[in-house]
Amino acid sequence: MAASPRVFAWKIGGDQGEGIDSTGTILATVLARAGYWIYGYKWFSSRIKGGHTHFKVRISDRPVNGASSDTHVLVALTQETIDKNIDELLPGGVVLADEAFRPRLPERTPAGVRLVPIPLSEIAKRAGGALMRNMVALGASAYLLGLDLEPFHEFVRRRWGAKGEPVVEANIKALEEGYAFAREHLPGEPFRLPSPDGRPKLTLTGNQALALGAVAAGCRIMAGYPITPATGIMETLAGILPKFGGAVLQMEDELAAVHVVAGAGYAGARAMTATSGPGISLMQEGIGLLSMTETPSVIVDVQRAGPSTGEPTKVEQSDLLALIHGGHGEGPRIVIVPSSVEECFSDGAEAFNLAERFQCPVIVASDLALGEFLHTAEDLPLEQVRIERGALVEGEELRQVGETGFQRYAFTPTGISPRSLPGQPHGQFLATGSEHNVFGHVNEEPENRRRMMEKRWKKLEAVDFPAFTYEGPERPDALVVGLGYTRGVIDEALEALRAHGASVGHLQVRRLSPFPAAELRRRLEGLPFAFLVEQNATGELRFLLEAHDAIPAGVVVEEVHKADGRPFVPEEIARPVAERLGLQGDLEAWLRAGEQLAPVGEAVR
Amino acid sequence: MAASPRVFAWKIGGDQGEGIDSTGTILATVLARAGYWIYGYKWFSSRIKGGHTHFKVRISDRPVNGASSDTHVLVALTQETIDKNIDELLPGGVVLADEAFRPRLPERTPAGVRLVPIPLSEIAKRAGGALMRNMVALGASAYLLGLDLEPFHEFVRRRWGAKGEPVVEANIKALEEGYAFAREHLPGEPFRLPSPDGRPKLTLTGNQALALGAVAAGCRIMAGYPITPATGIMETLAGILPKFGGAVLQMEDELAAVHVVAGAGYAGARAMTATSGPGISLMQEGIGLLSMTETPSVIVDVQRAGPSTGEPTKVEQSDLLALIHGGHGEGPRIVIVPSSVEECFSDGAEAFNLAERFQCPVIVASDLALGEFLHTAEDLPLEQVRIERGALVEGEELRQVGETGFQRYAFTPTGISPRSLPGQPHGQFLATGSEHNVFGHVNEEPENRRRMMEKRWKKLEAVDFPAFTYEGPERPDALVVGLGYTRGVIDEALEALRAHGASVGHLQVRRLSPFPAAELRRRLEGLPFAFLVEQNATGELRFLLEAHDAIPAGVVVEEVHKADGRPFVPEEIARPVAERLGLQGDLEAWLRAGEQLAPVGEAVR
Amino acid sequence: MATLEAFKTDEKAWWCPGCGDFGVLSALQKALADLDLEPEKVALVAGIGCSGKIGNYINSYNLHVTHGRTLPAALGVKLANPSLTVIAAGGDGDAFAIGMSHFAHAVRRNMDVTYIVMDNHIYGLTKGQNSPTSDPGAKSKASPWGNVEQPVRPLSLAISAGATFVAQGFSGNPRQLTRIIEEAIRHRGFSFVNAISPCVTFNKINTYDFYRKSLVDLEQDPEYRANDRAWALRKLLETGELVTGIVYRDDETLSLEERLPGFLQAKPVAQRTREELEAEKARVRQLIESYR
Amino acid sequence: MATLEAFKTDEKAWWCPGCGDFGVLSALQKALADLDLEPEKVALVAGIGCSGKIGNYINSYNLHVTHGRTLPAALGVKLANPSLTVIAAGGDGDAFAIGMSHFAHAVRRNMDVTYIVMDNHIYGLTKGQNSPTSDPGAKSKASPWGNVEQPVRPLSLAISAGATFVAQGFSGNPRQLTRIIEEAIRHRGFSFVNAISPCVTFNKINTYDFYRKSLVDLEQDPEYRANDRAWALRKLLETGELVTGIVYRDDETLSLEERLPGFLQAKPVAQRTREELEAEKARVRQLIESYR
Ligand SMILES: Cc1ncc(C[n+]2csc(CCOP(=O)(O)OP(=O)(O)O)c2C)c(N)n1
Ligand SMILES: Cc1ncc(C[n+]2csc(CCOP(=O)(O)OP(=O)(O)O)c2C)c(N)n1
Ligand code: SF4
Ligand code: SF4
Ligand SMILES: [Mg+2]
Ligand SMILES: [Mg+2]
Repeated sequence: MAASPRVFAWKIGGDQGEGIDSTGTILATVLARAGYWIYGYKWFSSRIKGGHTHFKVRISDRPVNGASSDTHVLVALTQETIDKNIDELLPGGVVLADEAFRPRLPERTPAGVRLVPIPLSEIAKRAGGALMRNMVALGASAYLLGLDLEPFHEFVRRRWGAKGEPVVEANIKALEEGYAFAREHLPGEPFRLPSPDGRPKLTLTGNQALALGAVAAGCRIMAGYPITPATGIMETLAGILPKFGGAVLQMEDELAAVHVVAGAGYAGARAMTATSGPGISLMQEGIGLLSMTETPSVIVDVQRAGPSTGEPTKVEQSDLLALIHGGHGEGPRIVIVPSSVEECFSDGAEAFNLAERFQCPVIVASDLALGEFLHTAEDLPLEQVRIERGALVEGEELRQVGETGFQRYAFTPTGISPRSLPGQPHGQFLATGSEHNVFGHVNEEPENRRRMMEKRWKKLEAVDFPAFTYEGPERPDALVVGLGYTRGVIDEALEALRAHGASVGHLQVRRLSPFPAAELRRRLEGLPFAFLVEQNATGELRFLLEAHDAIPAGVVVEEVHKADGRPFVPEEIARPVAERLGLQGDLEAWLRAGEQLAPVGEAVR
Repeated sequence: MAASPRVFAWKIGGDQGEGIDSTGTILATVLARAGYWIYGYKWFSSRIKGGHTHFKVRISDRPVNGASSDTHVLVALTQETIDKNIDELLPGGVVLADEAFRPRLPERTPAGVRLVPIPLSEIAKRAGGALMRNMVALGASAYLLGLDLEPFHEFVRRRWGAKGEPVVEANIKALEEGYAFAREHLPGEPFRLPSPDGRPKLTLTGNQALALGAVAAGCRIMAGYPITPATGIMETLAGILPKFGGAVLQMEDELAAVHVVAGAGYAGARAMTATSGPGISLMQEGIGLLSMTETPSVIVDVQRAGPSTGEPTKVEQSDLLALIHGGHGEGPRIVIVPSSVEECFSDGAEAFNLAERFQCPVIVASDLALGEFLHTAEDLPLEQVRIERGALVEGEELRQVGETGFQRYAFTPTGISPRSLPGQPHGQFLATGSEHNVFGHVNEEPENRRRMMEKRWKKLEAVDFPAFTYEGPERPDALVVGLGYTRGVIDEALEALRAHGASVGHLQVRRLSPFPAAELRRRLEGLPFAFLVEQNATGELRFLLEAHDAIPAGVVVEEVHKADGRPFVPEEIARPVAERLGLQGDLEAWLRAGEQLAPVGEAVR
Repeated sequence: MATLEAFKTDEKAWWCPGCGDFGVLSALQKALADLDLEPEKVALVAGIGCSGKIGNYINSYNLHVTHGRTLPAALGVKLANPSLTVIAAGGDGDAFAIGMSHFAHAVRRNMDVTYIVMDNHIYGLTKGQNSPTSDPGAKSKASPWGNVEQPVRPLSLAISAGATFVAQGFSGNPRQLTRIIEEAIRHRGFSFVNAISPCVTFNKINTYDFYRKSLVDLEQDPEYRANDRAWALRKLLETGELVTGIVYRDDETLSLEERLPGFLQAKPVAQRTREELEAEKARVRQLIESYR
Repeated sequence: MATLEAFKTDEKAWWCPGCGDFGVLSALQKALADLDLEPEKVALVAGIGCSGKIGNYINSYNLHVTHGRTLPAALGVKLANPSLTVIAAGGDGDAFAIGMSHFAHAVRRNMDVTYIVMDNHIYGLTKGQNSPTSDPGAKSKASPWGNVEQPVRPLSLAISAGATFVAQGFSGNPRQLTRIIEEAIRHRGFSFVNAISPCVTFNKINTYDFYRKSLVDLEQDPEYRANDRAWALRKLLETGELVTGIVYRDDETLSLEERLPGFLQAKPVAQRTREELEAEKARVRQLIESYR
């Protein structure tokens, strides 16, 4: 029996539209129910059928939240899958390939990797049709990973039960035949996965978590327009909100969507929209209106690779400046950045509190990796969700205002003014995108203008959303700074570095606007070295840090940024930091060792 | 006879829609034809009729290009005009007011200011109707300013000749009666304007100049959508382009407008659009497409006060960050900033060369003060306009390409690739907003992506458009830094400072993207003090300077920025700089002295 | 019981003397009073333009949005609180140029919002450029050789797009306009009122006089039946849409809100208190568990 | 003389096997060849969607724009160089959701561009949400309780908006579709071809089978006359637009380019060389002097 690697990586690859995605999801879900931590990562492109795609499930007995460049088991449904992914295979690894396409390993195949052809298509046909191929592969994988089939059967029953017994049976048959074939024909013993804690985990994407957070916070109106990789939020909410007496509207475009939010927010609903880059560009004018009318509103940007249509299915963090500064003129916005599935949930909830407390648009800057990839979580922090509705004015107060008119935009020490909602007697006011006075009446007197601009910006000073999270020693030799999905990757990189004796800290930026310059400066003060990790071409986080003078003199800042569409993997971070710190020891070996099947070649005899 | 002030300021005020604007324009035009330099500045609001408006004409024998807070003669058509503008009157100044509304001076009227009621409405009725009131006022003003009437008559004939003799005669009669009344009833001698050089000047707005520059550079397609204060560009071109076999299209919105430019630019036309803030927000997605497809294109933003609808008729420079960084993802754009009417012309032309040479969108960041206010110019630099069409590929080269396909996006050392135009045989290619390879085919391979992003950004490195203009000693004690319309105001401020012995330099930023960090840094290096002047609330130029690390250590930077809708006046700049430099002497007095009517009270006996 | 006065404000209207928009404003105020609505239960969403200032002069909840986006915003208001009477208003440019798409989609969506377009066949606020309803050949500074485009025909367009209430009134006939607006507000679903509202400053073609001479009251036609789509379309074609009255109405089709599953049965989302939302939170536990 | 081959490329189309878009692509290629056009004289502007990929597979000048903006971009191409044959193509979402306004305006502008909408009643590329042409009640992940909106009727809408050429073809009938596209390209002015192009992956309602059973060829109707607007509108209403053929055409109305003053008489602006533009520069002196 093979030793258990720290994180086990199973990958399936084939043509798009052939169920690669859902096969990976099934494995991930079954494992998570068994108590494993998993991370499901897919590589796909903007087409529905054809073209190579692959889905990797990383499996561990502790949290794993990032991509890697290693694979232990590759299930190949096409030769292209082998050719494109073989370099990832670790010694001792196995390529499980459909015999039907006469698979072969290329010359550059890493040593110790075995090809195991298996008649997937043939078995599938016997079990109930060509469509069952993936289930056969799953059955074989189950054997190879030393898993029981029963949880898979249970999954099949839950998922396809409604489609009738024959469907369920065909799937189960496919699983069993795959398993049986593998047991009979595969040499040696199966791999051994690390043992899980047995507590079933949640398996979900950041988009799903964010949608759930919004529901928890009382969001009842969602207006959207489909766009990869944000559609999942709309689709999740579409299944939920009607049950809460709310509604999801698929609008004609993003211009419409953001204005539905403006109307609903004005009228007192907790309302949101979700989009990706191109949609954000279209919403810039509407977001300005939200700033100017001080309308609580939530906009989610699940970032993808730009500019323009760019690479709709590839990960990038390149909307940061546009989210803060993209509108004409100067309107305050709050921008927060989740960096885990749990934070997608809590930010999806907290955004609504911020929006109502500070009466402005709140943007949640998520990204494709968070939004679309599969994560596990012990739980989502539902109990911590509080609902704070801000300075809503009471009926009694309004009655006192009476005839003189309600000062919706009253000047106050915090800049936050009392807010009435349509329907409340005596609370009538004009909310306008034009400059206005305390009553909301259009007013362009220079002094009024000056005070109103000041008032709107003043509000942001009190924003108490955490600037960042920090984990590590008080005075590390190196501080790694990331944002968004990179948290999990940085965590793994730092684990490697720490194993080699490095004193490293991990700072994940959580708020971009108002930019927490002072807090960051304080945290950086006195440190010798900071290393920025961001997925874009121009270094937007670096730009913001510089512009806000958040880097104290003396702190050497290096950075790794890239915009090639591939998510970061731990070694891209660990390696340069190790070099900078002059780390002793074989980091390279460590990075892979933990995931290696030792002793090589024993796994599959 | 009164002494001649350095700059003489005449102002007319009344209700909107009563011809205030055109009355000021007539005076300015007549004076400019006589060889004066003038600056015509208006205060107005987003309504067609009613509400106070005023128009000031500053008159000098040398260039004057900014607003001021002084007035010598105020023509008041309403009491509100007096109440709102009286503080501006200089000792010796005159308020010429229509008797009809029983004008009175408020208590706070500066000493030495005289009210001269004159029966404007009554005389007008006699001359041909109430509409003639402004002409009567002009006639009276002509007398008061010591001007001949003949040039006014000539103007009337040119402007209204086509409307028939009766119209011309009524206007001339009104002018004459106003003049005669003033001569008879005004006490004392008229003022004396500085003597002009006699060379007729051009009188035009920055919008008009920019449109002319575009025509000179071969722009033949303009697609727009009306918006204050950019409409003037479309309207000017609408009168011109059809005569050049071109066309102006008023589109259904700004989304459409920018995409017409995309199509036309792709097909080889020099095409442009012009808008203001809200339109820029709507165009962000389209601009990204232009960056990604490397399509030459010109977009003008005549900035106004934002955010949202903001103050459509008020000056502001608050789109800077949005113009550079407002799109989702990272697409290269060139952003240049004219700061005079001559530069509006030359930038309006040069933008097209930059667009074709660097194959990207070029944004001209103008502003309301440049775009809408009246300027004079000796000439516009037509002869310096060169047409450079960049890397257009020749038919012969394409023939050689033949069947293998044309590499529209070939990798080159400069990042600039050869460009074919529809219609050219063998030049067919796909221009797409999706990531693509050298042929334009959609391609998401990480390595291709990396190189393409690099290539697109690489191009900007060679942009040779001037970073800034500088005027002053090599090592001044203070450097004043502005951009856009503030040039003229800073000039006046520096004149005052220099008159008091200060060594000051004037740097006007001309390019925002690619940001000329190195050039600016070099210019600032070693200087003790820089003073930034920008019209916005958050200090966007400062932000850019910091972000790009363009401020060398040791340079103390102060700034004045405001967003109250009023253009800067010289003392707002001169005063803080003088203070900082510890200037001796009475700057205050000087600032006003040059414009004072000395000796006080003599002007109008 | 709100009186007409209750819908008025002290603010002096910024329109040019004689502007058609005055008539639309007072017809709307009168209609709201006639319908016995309370100012606080009325939400008016206005666009950008001279017309868009209507919200400045009426005592109700007013939201003044970006150019062209009144309808999505009005939809948002309505969804948040279906107990409100929601009116959208704006100019012909706002509606049929930059807002054209939202107009077409609002029509097919059929949310219960009344849309009043103040149609002066011109861009007033930006000083007289042609609008999508301007006559062919009309000259303006932006088209000195005359308009080269065919005008949008809003009434036929709305009917073809599936509208359930289409009417046209004239600011010069306030009594009729008031009645039309009342009917429009009463209509359950999307109601579109094109209010001809002459721009006395920039439009020298489509004047009060022109309309007084050319408008015909469709409802006086002996063949008139409000729910005859084909007849309406034919009449509109014949008259070049120079008609007034309720051109078409369909009182059968359900409104959007009625079609949204469970929506009208629930308490309006905007009226749910913090406590109620906290209570609803509990139901999220189940949703979360479904991912396990 | 270009052959059909001349319009093909090596690139393998990325559509699902059986996708209706294959048929539209080949009909278009065939039409271009039949019309004897040269690849370099054809400019195709495509939108975003599965359909929008059509430009990737045809040998012509191709511009692939943002979602919904094909028509303004095509207008730009045409203005730059009226000697080109300009085609715009995209999906039903591209055309009738985000692009709806441009569609309505292109129709009334009547520029000489052919617009092919590849209508599958669904958002294909984003994986199967309802589109504006989806059937009422149709379920999707984004509307699990079924579509609550009435569908856009593109053909009637276009005719009501003043279109001069409106046709519908079916990807399952390539011969007819080819002929329609040829006629559309020949038409001087804006021509709109709604090409029914089933999505075999996500749309289980509007399938080939469904259309084979329900489409009727309008041109076979004994009463058919291509230029009878009222008849066409009535027929469309009766059939729920389940027709094929050239529904309406008007060959009298001038195209936009013909109406633009002096435009077609001049050399196409995109063809003017640097030297020619330099020469035209001289005329600007006069313009400048007019400000003196
Ligand atoms: C995005 C955007 N583009 C342009 C404008 C400028 N603008 C203000 S009002 C208006 C059109 C006014 O016409 P209409 O809607 O008919 O209203 P009217 O003034 O005639 O009542 C325009 C184009 C704007 N405010 N926002
Ligand atoms: C501004 C913007 N919003 C959303 C999207 C995402 N998107 C891509 S294709 C598409 C719709 C596709 O539907 P359709 O136009 O009918 O084309 P089909 O795929 O069905 O051919 C959408 C919404 C986008 N690319 N840009
Ligand atoms: S410009 Fe025209 S539309 Fe605007 S207020 Fe004046 S009359 Fe009315
Ligand atoms: S998803 Fe539908 S529209 Fe897209 S390629 Fe496949 S069949 Fe065609
Ligand atoms: Mg109008
Ligand atoms: Mg579609």
